Amino acid sequence: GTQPAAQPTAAPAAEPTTAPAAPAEEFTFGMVLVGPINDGGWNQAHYEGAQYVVEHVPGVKFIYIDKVNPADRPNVKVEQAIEELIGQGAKLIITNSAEFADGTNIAAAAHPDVFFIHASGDKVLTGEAPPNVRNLMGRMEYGKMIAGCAAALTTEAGKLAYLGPLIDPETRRLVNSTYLGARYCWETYRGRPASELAFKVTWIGFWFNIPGVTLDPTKVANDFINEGYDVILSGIDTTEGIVEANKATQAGKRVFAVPYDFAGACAQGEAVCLGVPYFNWGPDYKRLVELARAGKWEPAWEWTGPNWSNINDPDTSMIGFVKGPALSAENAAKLDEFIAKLADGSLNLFTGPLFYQDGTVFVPEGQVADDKTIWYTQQLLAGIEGQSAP
Amino acid sequence: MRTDRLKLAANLTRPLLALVAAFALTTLALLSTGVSPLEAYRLVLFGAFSTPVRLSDMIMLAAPLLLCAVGLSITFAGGLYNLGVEGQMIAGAIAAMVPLRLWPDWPPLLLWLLAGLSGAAGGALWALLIGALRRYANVSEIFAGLGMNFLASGLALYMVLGPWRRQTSASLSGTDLLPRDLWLPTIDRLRLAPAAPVIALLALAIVWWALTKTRWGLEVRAVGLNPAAAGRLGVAAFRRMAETLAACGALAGIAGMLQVVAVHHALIPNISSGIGLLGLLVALLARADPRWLLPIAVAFASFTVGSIQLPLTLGIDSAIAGVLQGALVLFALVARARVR
Amino acid sequence: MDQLWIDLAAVLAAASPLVIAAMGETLSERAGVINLSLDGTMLLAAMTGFAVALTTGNLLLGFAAAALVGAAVAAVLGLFSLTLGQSQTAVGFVLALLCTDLSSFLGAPFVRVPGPAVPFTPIPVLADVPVVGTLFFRHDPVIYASFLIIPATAYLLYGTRLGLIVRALGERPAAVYARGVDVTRWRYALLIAGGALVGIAGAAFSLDLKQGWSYRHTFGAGWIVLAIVIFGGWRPWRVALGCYLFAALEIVATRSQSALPNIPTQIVQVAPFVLMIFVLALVNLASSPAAMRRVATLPQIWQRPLLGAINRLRATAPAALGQPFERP
Amino acid sequence: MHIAVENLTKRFGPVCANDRLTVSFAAGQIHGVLGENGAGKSTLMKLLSGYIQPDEGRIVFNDAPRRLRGPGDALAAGVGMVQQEPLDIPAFTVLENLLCAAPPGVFRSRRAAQTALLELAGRLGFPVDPAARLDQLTIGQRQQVEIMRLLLCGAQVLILDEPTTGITAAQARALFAALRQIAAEGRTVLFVSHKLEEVAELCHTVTVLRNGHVVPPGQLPMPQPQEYLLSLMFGESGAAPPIYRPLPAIDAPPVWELRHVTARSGALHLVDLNHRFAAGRIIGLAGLDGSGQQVLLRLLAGQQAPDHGQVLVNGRDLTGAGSIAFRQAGVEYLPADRLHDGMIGALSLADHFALLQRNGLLVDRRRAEELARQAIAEYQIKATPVTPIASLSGGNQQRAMLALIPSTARGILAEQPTRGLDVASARAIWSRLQARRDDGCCIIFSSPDLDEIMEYSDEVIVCFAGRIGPPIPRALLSASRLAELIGGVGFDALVDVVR
Ligand SMILES: Nc1ncnc2c1ncn2[C@@H]1O[C@H](COP(=O)(O)OP(=O)(O)OP(=O)(O)O)[C@@H](O)[C@H]1O
Ligand SMILES: Nc1ncnc2c1ncn2[C@@H]1O[C@H](COP(=O)(O)OP(=O)(O)OP(=O)(O)O)[C@@H](O)[C@H]1O
Ligand SMILES: [Mg+2]
Ligand SMILES: [Mg+2]
Repeated sequence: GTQPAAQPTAAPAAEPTTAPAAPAEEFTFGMVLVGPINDGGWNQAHYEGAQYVVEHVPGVKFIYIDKVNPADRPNVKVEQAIEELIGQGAKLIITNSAEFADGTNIAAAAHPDVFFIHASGDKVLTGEAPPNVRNLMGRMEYGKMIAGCAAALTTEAGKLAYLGPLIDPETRRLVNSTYLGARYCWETYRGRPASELAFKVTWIGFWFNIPGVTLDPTKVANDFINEGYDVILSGIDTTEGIVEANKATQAGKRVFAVPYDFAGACAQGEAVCLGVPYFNWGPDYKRLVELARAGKWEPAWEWTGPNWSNINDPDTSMIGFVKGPALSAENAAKLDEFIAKLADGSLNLFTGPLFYQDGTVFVPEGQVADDKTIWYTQQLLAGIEGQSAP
Repeated sequence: MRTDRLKLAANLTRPLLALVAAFALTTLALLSTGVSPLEAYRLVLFGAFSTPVRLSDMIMLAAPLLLCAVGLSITFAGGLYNLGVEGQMIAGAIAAMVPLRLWPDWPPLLLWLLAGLSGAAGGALWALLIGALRRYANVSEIFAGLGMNFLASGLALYMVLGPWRRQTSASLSGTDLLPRDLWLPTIDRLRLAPAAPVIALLALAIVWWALTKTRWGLEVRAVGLNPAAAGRLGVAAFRRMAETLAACGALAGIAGMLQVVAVHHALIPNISSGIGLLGLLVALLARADPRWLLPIAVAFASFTVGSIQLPLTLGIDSAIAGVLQGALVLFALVARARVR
Repeated sequence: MDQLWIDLAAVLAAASPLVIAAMGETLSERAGVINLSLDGTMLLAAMTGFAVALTTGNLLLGFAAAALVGAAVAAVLGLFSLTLGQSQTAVGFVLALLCTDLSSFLGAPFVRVPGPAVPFTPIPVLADVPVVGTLFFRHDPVIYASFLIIPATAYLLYGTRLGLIVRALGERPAAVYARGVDVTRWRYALLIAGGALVGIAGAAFSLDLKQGWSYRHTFGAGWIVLAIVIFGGWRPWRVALGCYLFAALEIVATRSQSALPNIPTQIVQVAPFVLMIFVLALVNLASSPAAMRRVATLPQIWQRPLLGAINRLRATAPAALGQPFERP
Repeated sequence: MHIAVENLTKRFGPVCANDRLTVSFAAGQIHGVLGENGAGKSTLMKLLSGYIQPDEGRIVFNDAPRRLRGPGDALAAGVGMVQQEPLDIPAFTVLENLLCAAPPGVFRSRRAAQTALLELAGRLGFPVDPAARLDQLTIGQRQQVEIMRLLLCGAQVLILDEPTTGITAAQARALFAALRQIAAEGRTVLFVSHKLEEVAELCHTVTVLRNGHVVPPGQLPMPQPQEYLLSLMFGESGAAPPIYRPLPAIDAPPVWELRHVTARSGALHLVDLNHRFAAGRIIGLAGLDGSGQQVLLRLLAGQQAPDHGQVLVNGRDLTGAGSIAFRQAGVEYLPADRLHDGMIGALSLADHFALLQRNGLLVDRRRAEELARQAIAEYQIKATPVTPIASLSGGNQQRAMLALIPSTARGILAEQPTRGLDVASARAIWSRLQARRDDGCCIIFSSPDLDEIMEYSDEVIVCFAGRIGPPIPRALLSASRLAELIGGVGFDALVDVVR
């Protein structure tokens, strides 16, 4: 029955760790990942975040179970995986998928002495989570705006395609952010009207390909290319978008890609990569591990943004954007200008009037959307082609 | 005397050789990953018995597995390869959801009963469609079954993403959880719903009795061995074939119902989780002999549950359990070839 | 119009592994052996092909390894069914599951690792011919191979003496035995050759069409190929047509999301398989004796074209398909 | 080519099919091989042509001993065999069938093969269309194709196993002419039959087999007195001519009645059948293979519904009711292939009786075993109640099938009831069937063996090319007349007379 913090808790400056005198006992934290740790995307970013903690906090041990999803482990449920980790001595559990909300809460209720971080969830905000659960998410909206801008700066056909995962408020707000960034840069830097920018989303149905259950992202990406889209922005955990763009480019077409989630994702196709918006979970995980170890845990719903003074600082910034080799120097300069505008607050793309696909108002004229409105985005914005509601 | 002993020896050595061959293949696969096979086997073979929770997980897997294998032993007796058992499980799960979602306020006991009935009906209907395709359109039950599996998973996807989707999102992780009081009563902290194994054992007993003692069972076996001759002797061959399919479908449907009310507490796209196909392996290995179904189903379920710890402790993939299961059945087939 | 050609070219490319596998399966079924292990074989071969190509850096070695895996699985099927007399269905099914799990287990280190891929190789001059160039000459070697293998299989079956033996093996092995041919040995040969093609098809997924390796990478392709071979009536060109139809349906499924805003389109992807079975059932229904009798009651002018159409559609299985052969 | 066997022995389990045979066949002649069912004729021929391998003894071609590992070896050495049902590939055309696995170097091209085929066909007087599919041809035509294939592949010795069962009289005449031609060209022909007239007409020598032995040892030159050959084949008793026993007329209502029935099966059309089949009769269906007997039996068993018209059983209209309804109405169908269609090989006789139980949820095992024991005693079946049917011998299987006929049966349809049985078994079966007839059953049977039809039928129905003749009382029929009718000679007149 703890009241959740309605306002996002700002990440406090890293507490000075006064070199703890060899901790009495090793602190084990565990992670349940929805996909494989080497997916070059969302899950790898979490895994690297955990590795960051191991490197920077002495005396901690990290254990994990990955691929916890109905395709890879048909008979394993989240609770079961959490049980295993606790059985191995984990005192803090991180679960990394919105899908894990129910399971995390069930396990947390059964183990009140263990701390839980449910990444990307909002059950603390809605008040449904037990008190030993915290939610953590990054403000990827900014990363997506930058990604959209890079795409709009580069596209020759004026056709951007978004490889969408499943449809929920989070993914809708990320698609919308991408579109807002793309539209702004299309109009501002390319000097073309928004009506000439095509922006299409195809949802595969899950965070990554589950054979037979989701659409196959390889086929969807291929289809984008065949339909003439020349930038593929990825919203899924894995790298099919950039792989296919790279393949098409080798086959004589010019297709660019913006992967997602993981700083190293451009490696799958340097030649076509415009850049990647990524999560840097390490600093936040480090902070929370230390908090848990010190026993100073309290429920919170956190939504951490980039460190605007240097969005790519590995020790402070939750959200970053690495420019890719395929982004021209000229466009890179324009992109830096765009980022600077976001950083100094002179540009807020969630400023009204903004309309949903069906014409209803998302943000009224003259207003700026608050966090809760953004978090619970109802539909895709007008101007985007694709399914809005599931 | 001597020949008897020789025969006995032969009858024992062949299954033993099959066992050795299956473990040899699995060990080879394990060695290629560089882990200690002994450690891996310790986990796979006995991991499911190491804690009460794992034991209960094993039982909750063995129950639907046994139901499917029991159902398949009927269709095997009837001479059919019912590869459609996965789809029948899914159809049963979907059908079981219907009363649970329509009247969540009714007394749970009544709802479970309804869910069981409608699950069984759903599975049976799905299986009968295979019979119809085989009889009227001359599509072999193997491909008809596969087609119906695809169709059933499409239907489950549709329900999860469409009419029964979660309030705010359309995620393939499944529908909203059922209200707590509709979960089949579960032993605290163990995830064990005792009703599930009881239902499975009951089904085993009934089917064993029906196949070996009743006239219906004899007729089914006759149809399975030689449909033309059975028909000549006055057995309604097609009818029996349809009945075996329906019976198998109904049992698979109940297995699907258990997955919903006792395991996942929701409809998920992959609700059958490959249990039906594993059930086929169990039935093949047991040679559809009801006496062997229980031990083999328990063994296979414990391999699967035990193998979950492999990635945790040894960092290798848990699919080795499937390799072991498949290899056992494969080599058992050969051992039989020699005995004949 | 250009969009149409681009889409058709995409269909031709997307179907290439299916075509290769389907020709392999056609060969072994024509010789009377059903290789039901296809789905597992393709997965294991896809994994092996990718792993070998990745570790050696040599694509050809990858394909060779995949072919070897396909041939080996087929040989095991042959050993258990042709030599030891077990049911082809049972052994094939168990092998399908076994190979699937084996591919997941052994392939774990290679999941989503970036690796080598078959390079795009447009054919000079021909690639620039309008339409035809787009359709047929702007692909990679695997896809060219899939084009060539169809006439090659058709020629083998219908244009050569070897083809006569292959077809006879599936129709009446006793007659082949009577002509002094070792039925079992030849069935082995065709089963293994077909298996090797299936293996290559697996590698065509992991090294070309769906580069890389992941859990159940080729989802269901093997089962689909088995259905397509029946759908195609064991005739190479028709089987190939089935593969292309299937690939086209898949593209429709992907595209339909924008067109059908209120339907979860993930379900559309199960449609091609279901449709295949449905069409097969319809064809069989149309050529059933009851339907034929119905046709016979129609006026003459209707009868002839109807019977012609039905005969063209009818898929007659090789008479001895799946049946064991025992020397007298 | 001159071929011989020395001390040739072949055993099938306990049966010694060929027992130390020694015999030789000279080139340029037609050699007859005679013997009753199961005498070992086919076994000897299969040994000679490499289909099976001997347990002992040796085969000598032109004075050189040969080991034949398969039919390929035999053909390479110049020996080819035409099986009773030609071992060809029905889905192939004549030409494809010819080219399939032909020995290397025999045909240089398709065209060469076609030319050679047409040339040979002309020489032998066989009409042939190289592009015709074999499954569209009659058995006789397929046999001709098979003979030509073997000759073109280099056969110097041609073995024919009962070639005249299942072909028309005209085809038989053409065949004989061709065989004479083949022998005249210096080749050896082995002609297996149990029809004395054919051997007398065609052969230069005869070899008689009995119980796996040559009796008397060695070949006999033809001609030989018919009675002598019969006594060699059957022993002393076998030659006794059957005695025809007139039947009292029974005034019972018909078991079956066909009214304006039209049916088709493949290329065969049965048009406007109007028949009544009386109780207390044994009716033989005579006709060449594929003349419509089987369609008629299927119609009467309810396995095939007529396209038009009605089928009545015991006065009840059962048109289209399905075989189970027919069975409940008292119609019993005994298929020729007992293990394939008749009984369930893996189940025992007791299981079969249990299957026949119609009431109760549970199997009454004690009662079933009791019935099985009774049947075993009464029908002299060599088995126990729990022996699997598959391990019984053919004659015992047939007796078991008869024993399973419920006493309520009113009509029995038997397809080749004594197929593959020896004389003693056949007699036993027939005495059972006659007992059933005397109890008031109507028994309709088909058989390729005209002697059997002549011996046991009360009435004979001749089928010719899909036309079903009227029942002819046995007393009005002679063997030669029946043979003519089957070949179509006088068939029209017969039908018209009855109309
Ligand atoms: N493959 C076999 N397996 C077991 N027994 C066999 C086999 N082939 C033949 N026999 C037995 O060998 C004996 C001789 O059979 P064979 O076929 O040579 O007789 P046949 O003279 O050709 O008779 P028919 O006139 O009926 O054709 C018979 O008792 C038969 O049952
Ligand atoms: N199901 C079928 N499909 C195609 N053709 C058929 C079918 N059944 C029979 N035929 C053809 O019809 C003709 C008559 O066959 P059927 O076997 O009924 O005659 P039959 O006189 O009873 O033969 P038998 O002497 O063997 O008893 C044959 O030429 C056969 O090839
Ligand atoms: Mg014979
Ligand atoms: Mg016939």
